Parts: sequence; structure tokens; C-alpha cells
Amino acid sequence: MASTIVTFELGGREVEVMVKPMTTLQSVLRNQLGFTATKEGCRQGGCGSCTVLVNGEPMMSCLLPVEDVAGQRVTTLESITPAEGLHPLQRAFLDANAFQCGYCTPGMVMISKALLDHDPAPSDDDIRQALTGNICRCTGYRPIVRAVQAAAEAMSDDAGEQAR
Amino acid sequence: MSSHLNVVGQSVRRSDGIGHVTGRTQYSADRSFPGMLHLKMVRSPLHHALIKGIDLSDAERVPGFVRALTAKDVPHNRYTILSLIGVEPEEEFVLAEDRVRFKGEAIVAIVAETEAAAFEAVSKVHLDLEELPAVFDVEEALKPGAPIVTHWGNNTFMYEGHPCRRVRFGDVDKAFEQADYIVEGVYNTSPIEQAPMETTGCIAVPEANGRYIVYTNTQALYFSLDNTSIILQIPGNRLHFIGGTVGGGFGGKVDVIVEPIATLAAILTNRPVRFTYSRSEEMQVSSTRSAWRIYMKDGVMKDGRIVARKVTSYADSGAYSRQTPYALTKHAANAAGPYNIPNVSIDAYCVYTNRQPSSAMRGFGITMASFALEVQMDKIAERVGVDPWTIRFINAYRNGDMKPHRKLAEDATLIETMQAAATLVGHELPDEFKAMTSAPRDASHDGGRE
Amino acid sequence: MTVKSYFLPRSLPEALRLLQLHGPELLVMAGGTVAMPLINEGISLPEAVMGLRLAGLDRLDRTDGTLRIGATATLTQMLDQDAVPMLREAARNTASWSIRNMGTVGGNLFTPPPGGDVAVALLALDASVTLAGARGERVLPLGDFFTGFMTNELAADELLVEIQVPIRSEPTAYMKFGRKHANTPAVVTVAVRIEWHEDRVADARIALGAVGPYPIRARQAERLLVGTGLDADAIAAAAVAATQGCEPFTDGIATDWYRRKMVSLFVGRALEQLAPGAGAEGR
Amino acid sequence: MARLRGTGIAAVNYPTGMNLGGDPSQALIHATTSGSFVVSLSATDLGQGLRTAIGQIAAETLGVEYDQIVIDTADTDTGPHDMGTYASRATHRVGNAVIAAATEARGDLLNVAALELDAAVDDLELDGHGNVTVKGAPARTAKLADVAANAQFKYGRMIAGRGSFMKPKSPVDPETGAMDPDSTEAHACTVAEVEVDTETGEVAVLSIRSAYEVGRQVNPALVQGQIVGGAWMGMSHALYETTAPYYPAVDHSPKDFSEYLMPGTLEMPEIECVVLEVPSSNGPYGVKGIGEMTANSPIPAIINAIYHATGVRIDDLPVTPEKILLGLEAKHRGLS
Repeated sequence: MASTIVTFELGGREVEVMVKPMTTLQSVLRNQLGFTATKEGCRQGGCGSCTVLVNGEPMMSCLLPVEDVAGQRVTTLESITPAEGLHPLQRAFLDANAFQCGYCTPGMVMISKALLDHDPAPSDDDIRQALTGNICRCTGYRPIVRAVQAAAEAMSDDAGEQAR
Repeated sequence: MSSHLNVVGQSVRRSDGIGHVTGRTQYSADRSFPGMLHLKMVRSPLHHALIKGIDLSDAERVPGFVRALTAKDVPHNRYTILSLIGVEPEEEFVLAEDRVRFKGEAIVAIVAETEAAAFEAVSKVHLDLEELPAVFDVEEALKPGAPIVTHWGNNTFMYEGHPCRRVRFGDVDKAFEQADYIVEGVYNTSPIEQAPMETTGCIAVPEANGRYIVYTNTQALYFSLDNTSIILQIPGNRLHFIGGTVGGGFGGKVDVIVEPIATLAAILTNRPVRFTYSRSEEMQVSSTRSAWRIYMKDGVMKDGRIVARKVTSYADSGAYSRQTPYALTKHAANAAGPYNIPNVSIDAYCVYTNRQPSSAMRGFGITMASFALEVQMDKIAERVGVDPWTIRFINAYRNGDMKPHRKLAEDATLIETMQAAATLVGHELPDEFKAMTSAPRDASHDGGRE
Repeated sequence: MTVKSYFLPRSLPEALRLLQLHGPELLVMAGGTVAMPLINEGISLPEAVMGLRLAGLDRLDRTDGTLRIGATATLTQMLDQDAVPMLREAARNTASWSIRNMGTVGGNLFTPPPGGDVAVALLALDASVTLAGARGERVLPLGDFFTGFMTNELAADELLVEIQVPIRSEPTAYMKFGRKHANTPAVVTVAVRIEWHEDRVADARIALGAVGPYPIRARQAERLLVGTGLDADAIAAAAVAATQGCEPFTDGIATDWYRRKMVSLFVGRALEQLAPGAGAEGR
Repeated sequence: MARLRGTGIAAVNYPTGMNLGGDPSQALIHATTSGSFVVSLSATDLGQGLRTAIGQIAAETLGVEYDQIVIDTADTDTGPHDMGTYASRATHRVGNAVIAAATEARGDLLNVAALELDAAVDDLELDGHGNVTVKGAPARTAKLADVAANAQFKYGRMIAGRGSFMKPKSPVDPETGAMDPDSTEAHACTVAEVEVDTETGEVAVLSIRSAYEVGRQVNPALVQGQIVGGAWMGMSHALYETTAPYYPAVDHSPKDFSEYLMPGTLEMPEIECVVLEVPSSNGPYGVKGIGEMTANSPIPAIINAIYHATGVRIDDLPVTPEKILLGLEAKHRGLS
């Protein structure tokens, strides 16, 4: 069971980890790097609480051997949290109480980030479709969908102001 | 109470909100410790069987295997969470002894250097089991000749000499005779999984001073600590339980299922030990909401007044009772519903089957009573020929009414709540229901109910 | 997680070499959406695994009226292409966004029912598959690929490398019916393609998923449609006939009884979508 | 294809607190030198926002700003006993314990402030914004932070409070069932609207609209969160969830979220609510517990709505499309 060294980009920094064969990205993030915002809800690809972005695309880090992302760009919730203040999505989730226990929240924010990166002005249906792989047992989803809408609006207002 | 409030009543921002949206909230499994071992369970593949032998020899040869724990390693191998509040008998085991009573019952705990090694060792434990007949239905379990799940000869939990929790109020039989209509219903519900997003789990860590810190996502820290202390036969002051934000509970984390064995493993290995349920364990092994079968019989007068209600309920406790006996008592106190019914008889049975045990879940004993009751109310309305609002207003309880368990109603607001709901949906209520209140009945006003 | 070796070949020849070297014990994994959950839970304990994500088998090529889909092209790539609209529909109705970014078209052919919905569309589209081994490549119609529940024509030393789909302009209909509207196992999946000759049906393909050990065609229903104008009577007859040859199963999602009912219903609904004047989608 | 619409109602009550009582919760409060107050507990937060609600209750009773409260909870070495977070008990039980502790701490605080302001304790009031003032003499005021610091450094005193709450355990008469199982009762009435596809048996829940009576809302946004989330869970229980799809058969038990069905974002109905407040006599500021009950009334409301839409009564949960279809077929057979 020879360990190998894997290098990838995490939140703009190059990281190097030594792993046993086929260690998941989820495990590397949580257990080796201490990036525990990426949650462990099912390890079956069924709940979305471990959602990260690989080269900007959402993936379930529980299903991803870290070797597969060697040299790739990985983004977690830690990566998008500004040093001061919050990302507009985080702000919107906070304002809308779009969480209760908070365990699904990192995955929800990450899939929403991917959505707004692809489509800054998603429709209500676009948002609902984007979130179908992310399970929340507490909120009934309505506050979450509302938060994503609010974040999209806030980000487009910000963009508008910057353009002016 | 206080007429002027500063903070209570304000939607202040949640104090844990920033932690949640940044992912910095620390859940129990977010911790990791140097040298931490992983615990995985060998579970029964059969619903009901005698354990003839356990062969660990192949498992012990797996690289990374540290040790196995069986029933004989557990100082007080009884898992009876409600023993803390005097509920008996002690019937469940932390690790199975000579018999398994449900598929998934824990038999051997494997502790290994890595999760992978633990899985591999688990796969190499050989069990010699002799399958026994099993029973899965609450009423089948009560029939003569049914396979017996318990160690005391029948499949019901005993309540002070009765096989069910009883409520007797008034004289239902007489009232049924005098009733204009009899309305009957049978209601069945499936077992349900709490499905918290964070699975049940803990990490037990030996301290230098002979104490053990247990990081756990239990819903009840002292419940877990006290039970662990009993099972491990060590003083509670050697245990230090740390919880915090739980990634969803819904009742599923009131069981004390992971802490005792993880702590024991930490004691025996002097290493930190993590025991976290996989999602499939959470679904297939951890306690569920019970399945229920509820028989309801009501005697009703032509004017819609319910004069008698007889309820016979069976909760499928599964192989062990855990918290279900308590759910039945709570159920019995509420099975007549928020209505003023002068004659009530309730028999609520906690039944053992060879199913995955049930225990607490949000709405403990009442969710399914409410389902049965409120569907039954619609059937009564239809039988009497009134609309569903009317039947509820006619029978709604008021302050000062005596409930079947002989407690006076004092915080009744069913009427006001129904009025508000009608307004919300734009349903126009007749004036008499608009004027109704939950204030104590007064014979001089609406004629009372006597 | 007892994995002792994890291979990530960078080319097909390298992948085939590894396969030859390690034999049938080597677990071949594409997107990981089926294998990884089993490994994570300790249900599957492989010693050696080969991941195909970096093997360069994910290309889409449009040549000679054929869409060539590399076996590890993701479901998201199906969503992004416009050569074959039905494949877009099929991908859209499969799993969730993150899973579509990982799950592959080739992998979908190895996913047991009620999964494997994309394969149902491929069957209706007359797709064929290329299997490559040490002795070279062979091409099979997809309908000949499946041999039973989780069994197929792939030899132990072969890899599925490409799926070919004829690009046609005929109208198609794809319906996946599940208990939820997205990210959920199928009760039944129906994929229909109709070839018209003037105002008559010249040929028809009705493929069904989740009602047998692998995606199957409702051949009797197909035959009944040929020569008709896809009128209400023809649709009704085909809907009934579609259950012939089905082997619906019971799982936690639906019983065999319900699946059989839904086969008729959704074959009918799919055909109605394609009937003249229905404003068919997916043309 | 027919789509039938129907409306159903359900009205429920729900008891607050561990059945039969005997379930203590305790709290300790002490002031720091900066004038903030640490509330030590061992109650866990399941996501309902217990820390926030308890912080509000502590601030209210102490007469200080909410952000002056630090909730230190869920550690058995530092937090006094608590029976746990279940049975809709936490806000009620812990809240009462915190009120008791805060009342004692407030007394300590005022005693020191009386020394500082050279006034009688009874003449002092806390403005809820960090100041202690002599009634009727706004100029004679002291900052809480200064009082707290001086308590320690000038007077060598500790500002602290202890609080415990327990509803005494009630026995059950095994013959009659006479018992006192709860502290108070909250109420709900739900109106659900559904649309049923008669060909598939699918149910779309269009709306769940409810009125709740919860005693006192400590934090209306959190109450709203419970109601919306609970409505979803009720819908989920009514139509989807089971670990034994063919109970009593044990086959086909789900092992993942694809087999364990719960509605997702695309099945989300409109959810609307109004909340009444009729304070209870024994809850903190009149609180009743609503943590559990919000899933309850939506279930029968939905089932009744299905009957209203289709004329088919299904008394087995979950009500799957398949059961509805069987019911519709039986109904047609009955009519023909």
C-alpha cells in the first residue's frame, strides 16, 4: 500500500499531500488539511454536503479519489470565504436563515456558487434544479432558494455599481 | 407576564449563523486526533438467530487490526437507556451475547488503525448463527405461537401489570350504545428514519489524568454520560462529554448507542477511537420512528358531538424497547386529541418484533396519533353530514375541560388557532364559530356540553 | 479503502495494458458514482482499482452523421451537446448536477436498474458500442451488449471505449417517471423514436428502463405502430402492447404491478407527444 | 389525464416537555469584567437556534443587550445538568432555568450598582441597553461594564446566578391512566391543497397554510423556520418516507438518499403561516414548545385533501402514488 504524493490547487494555493491509494478528496480535505467545511453526510454521493468545485464545476468530494484531481483547481467553502466579511451567498444565507443545523450549508453554498458562476441571474426553477442533489432535513428548502435568489440580486446590484 | 419586552420577541440574528455559513461550526466528527483508531461493527445478517460461535482468527491477521470487542469485554453489558428514569427491564445488550433479535444487531466491535483495515477485519469475522423464526408485524407478534422476541415470554412491554398503557375515562361501552353513529377506522404508518444530515457518531479520547473526553453529537449529554458510566462501570467523574451543535437530531440522537462502546475501546487501547455511523447504518440499523397500527372507534351524536372514543394502538418497537414504552404513555395521554370527549378508553401497546428497533423521533408517540385522529375527524364529519371545520369546532376542547387522563385543560387555544387558519385561507366561518372561544364553558352561554 | 493500488492510466493503450496485467481482479471505475459509495462503506473491498477519468476517453466527435461519445464523457457533456436532443433530455433527468459532472455515459451502461437511464435513450437511438481489448476492437449494437442483470458482452480483458449514436432528425420523446421530479430512481423510463414516411410511421423504437434486468425494447408495440398515423387507437394499442416482454421488478420505489401500469401510461404519453399536431419536443 | 384538486384540514395540539416531567435543566450565569454575561449550560443545539433563543431570554431577564450574552454550552465539565434537547422541552426548561439564574445575577448586579450610584436597589432600573439608572434621575447612571468591573476589582464581589427548573415527576395510575404528562399545550391548524394525477396517482402538494399558537415567540424568525421546515417534513412523512416500503415485510429497506425518498426542491409547496401568542402560565415569558409539532398537522391535512380530491381514503402512510391508483381502481370497480 505505497503512499503517493498528490499536488493540487486549493483556494489559490498549491497543496501537496501524501495519501494512501484512492483516498477521497473529502478525506484529504477534512482529515489531512483540516478543511472541515466540506462535510461528510453520506459518502454515497447522495446528499451534497461534501460539494466542492473542481475547476469551477461542482462535484461530490466523497466520490473523488484525490489522485483524480492532481494538478486541478479545487475550491471549498473556506476558499470563497473572504478574510473579512462574507461572500454575498453567505450573507444571503445568513439573512434568510437558510439553515438550521448548518450541516448541509457548506454544500448548499458551494452548489449555489457554481450556479451563480454559470448563470448570474437564475430563474426560480434554475435554482431549484441546481439544488436537487443537496439534501436539507431542517429547512424545507424554501429559505435556501430564497437566499440564492437574494444573493443573485445582491451580486448583480454590486456588479452594476462597480460598472458605474 | 412582562408587558414590555426588549429582546424576547425580536428576530435577532442567530448567534451561530456566521459559523454555519462559513463552515466553521465544529461538529463532533470534524475533529481528528493523532493516533486515532476507527471502530466498525460486525452486525447480524439475520433477523433472529442464536449465536453459536464467533471466529476472529482471520480478522486478527488483517494488517492494522488492533483489537476486537465482544460481549464479555463490556463490564455491564446492558443497554437500557431509560434505566436512568427507572424504566425496566434490562433487555438489550451493548454487544449481543447468545442471541440476535434483529438484522444489524451489533455483535463484535472491531478497532483498527484505519477505517479500511476495520472494514476488512469486519469482513473477516466469521459468525456461526442458527436462524430462528422471526416476526415482523405487531398483531402477528401478539398471537399465540408467535416467535418470542423478549426474554420474558411475550412480546409486549408490561406497564405495571398491564400489557398496554391504559386510559379509562367515563364509560365508553354505554356511550357507544347511546350514540347515533359509530365511526371506525384503522390507521397504519411505516417506520421512518430521522435522517439527520450528520450521522450519529462520537470520538472518545483518553486524557493523561485517567479521564476520557467524549466528543459526541448526542442530543442529551448527561443522558449519554450517565449511561456510559453505568455500562462501563466507571465513575461519571472520569467522563467528560463535549457536545455542541448537532447536525440534526429529530430524536435519532437520543439513543446512547455509540458512546459506551467507543469509550470502552478507548479505555482498552488507550488511544482515541472514532465510531461514526455510515449512512446505511443510520438508515438500516439506528432506531427509527415506530410503525404504528391504530384502531379508532367513535360514538357520535347526530349533532356531531363525539360522546365516546376507543383507541387501540400498537407501536412496533422492533427488537428492543429503547424509548418506545415512553412514547406509548405519551401517546395514551394524547390519543383522544384536542377534543372534549366524555368517555374515552385507550389501550396502547408497545410490541416487540424482529425489526430494527424504534425509539424517539420528532413528535414522539403523537405524530401518528394526530394523523389517525384528524383523518378520523373527517370521516366523522362526513358521517354526520357537516363540513370538516364544523366537526372540529363542535368538539374542540376548552379551558377547564377534563381531559381523559384527568388533567384540566388550561392552555387550550384550538378554537382560536382554527379561526386564524380559516382567516388565513379565506374560509368564511359561520358566526357561531367566529364567536366561539376557548374560555371555560359556561352553561348560561353556549349551552355547554353536558 | 483496502485499495492497495490505484491506477490512473493516461491513454487507452496504457489502460488496456493494466487490465491485461492485473486481470479480472482489477476494478475498472469511470465516474465513481456507483463504485465509490460501496468502497466508502466497506461493502466493496477491491485491492486494485483502475480509474479512467484521465485516460482521454471523454471526447465527443461528430463525424459522418454519427455522434461518437467517448466512454468516459460525462452526463454534463451530454447536456452540453446539441447533436442528439434526446441524450440531452436523458442527461437532464439523471441524478444531480454534481453527479452529472462525474458520472459517465459509459458507466451508465453498467449501472443496474432502476439506474442506467441514459442507456435507455441510447437503445432507442440505435446506438452501438465499441469494445477494445488486447486483440483489437469490436463494435456491437447496444441491444446486443446486455446479457442479463449486471452482465454484458464485455470480456474480462476488454474496455468499453466509445458509444456511437446516429444523428437523425426524427422526433423523439424521452420520459423518466420517478417518485420525485429529479435526482431519483426511475419507476419507468421510456425513450421513443419514430421514423415517418410521409404521414405514416415507417419505423419505431420504444426503449424501456427499470422494467427488466437491463434496458429493453418493446418490440411488439414498435411493430404495431408501423404503418399507422400515430392516431389515438394506434397509441392505445402500442401502450398496452408495450408491457409484453417487460419483466418489471419490485423495489423500494415501486412494485412490479405499478411499474407495469406506468409502462403503458408513459409509452402512451410519450407517443402522444410525438403524434401529429402534438407539437412534439425534441425534434 | 385528469388532475383533481382537493383541500384538507387538520387541527392538533402538542404537549410541551418530557412526558410526566422529572426532567431538570440547570443554568449558571456569571458576569465578566467587561459586563458581559456567560450562561453556562449543557443543553445541545440541534439547529433550532437554542443558543440564540436562550441568549435572548437571558438578556431580557438580566436587562442587558443581547450581544452581551455568551452562551457556553454542551460541556459536562462546565455546564450544569440538563436532561437533553428533545420533547419540545429545551426552550421551555432551559429558558426557565436561565430566568431563575438571571434573576439572581441581576440582583447581584443591582446590589453593586446601588453601591456605585449610592442608591437603594429598589430605585434602580436596567435600561436593556447596558446602563443602570436611578429611577427618575437619568443623570445618575452607570455603565454595566463599569459596574461589572468594579464589582470584581473594587468590591471583590461576584455577580452570578444559579437556576434550575424541573417539573416534578408525575406518576401514572396504571388502571385509569390518570397522569400529568405535560407543562402546556401548543396548537396548530393546517389547510393543505393538493392536486392528484389520476393516471399515475402522483400527489402534488400545492400549498400548506397553517395557524400556530405557540405561547410566546422568543424569536419569530426561528419559529417561522420551524414551521416551514416542519411542514416540509410532514409532507415528506405523508407521501414519501419509509424504512419498510412494504411493512410488515422487511424487504427493500433503503440504504441511501436515493432509495429513502424525501421531497426535494422541485416538490416544494407554498408554505404560509400565521402565529398567535397566548402566553402559557409556566413557560419562560409564556413560551410553549413547538420544535416537534410542526410536522404533525400537515400529514392529516394532506391525506384529507387527497380524499377531498379523489374520494379515495388511504389510511396507510406513506400514501404512495401506487396506493392512490389502487384506491381509484377499487372505487371505479365499486361504482360499475
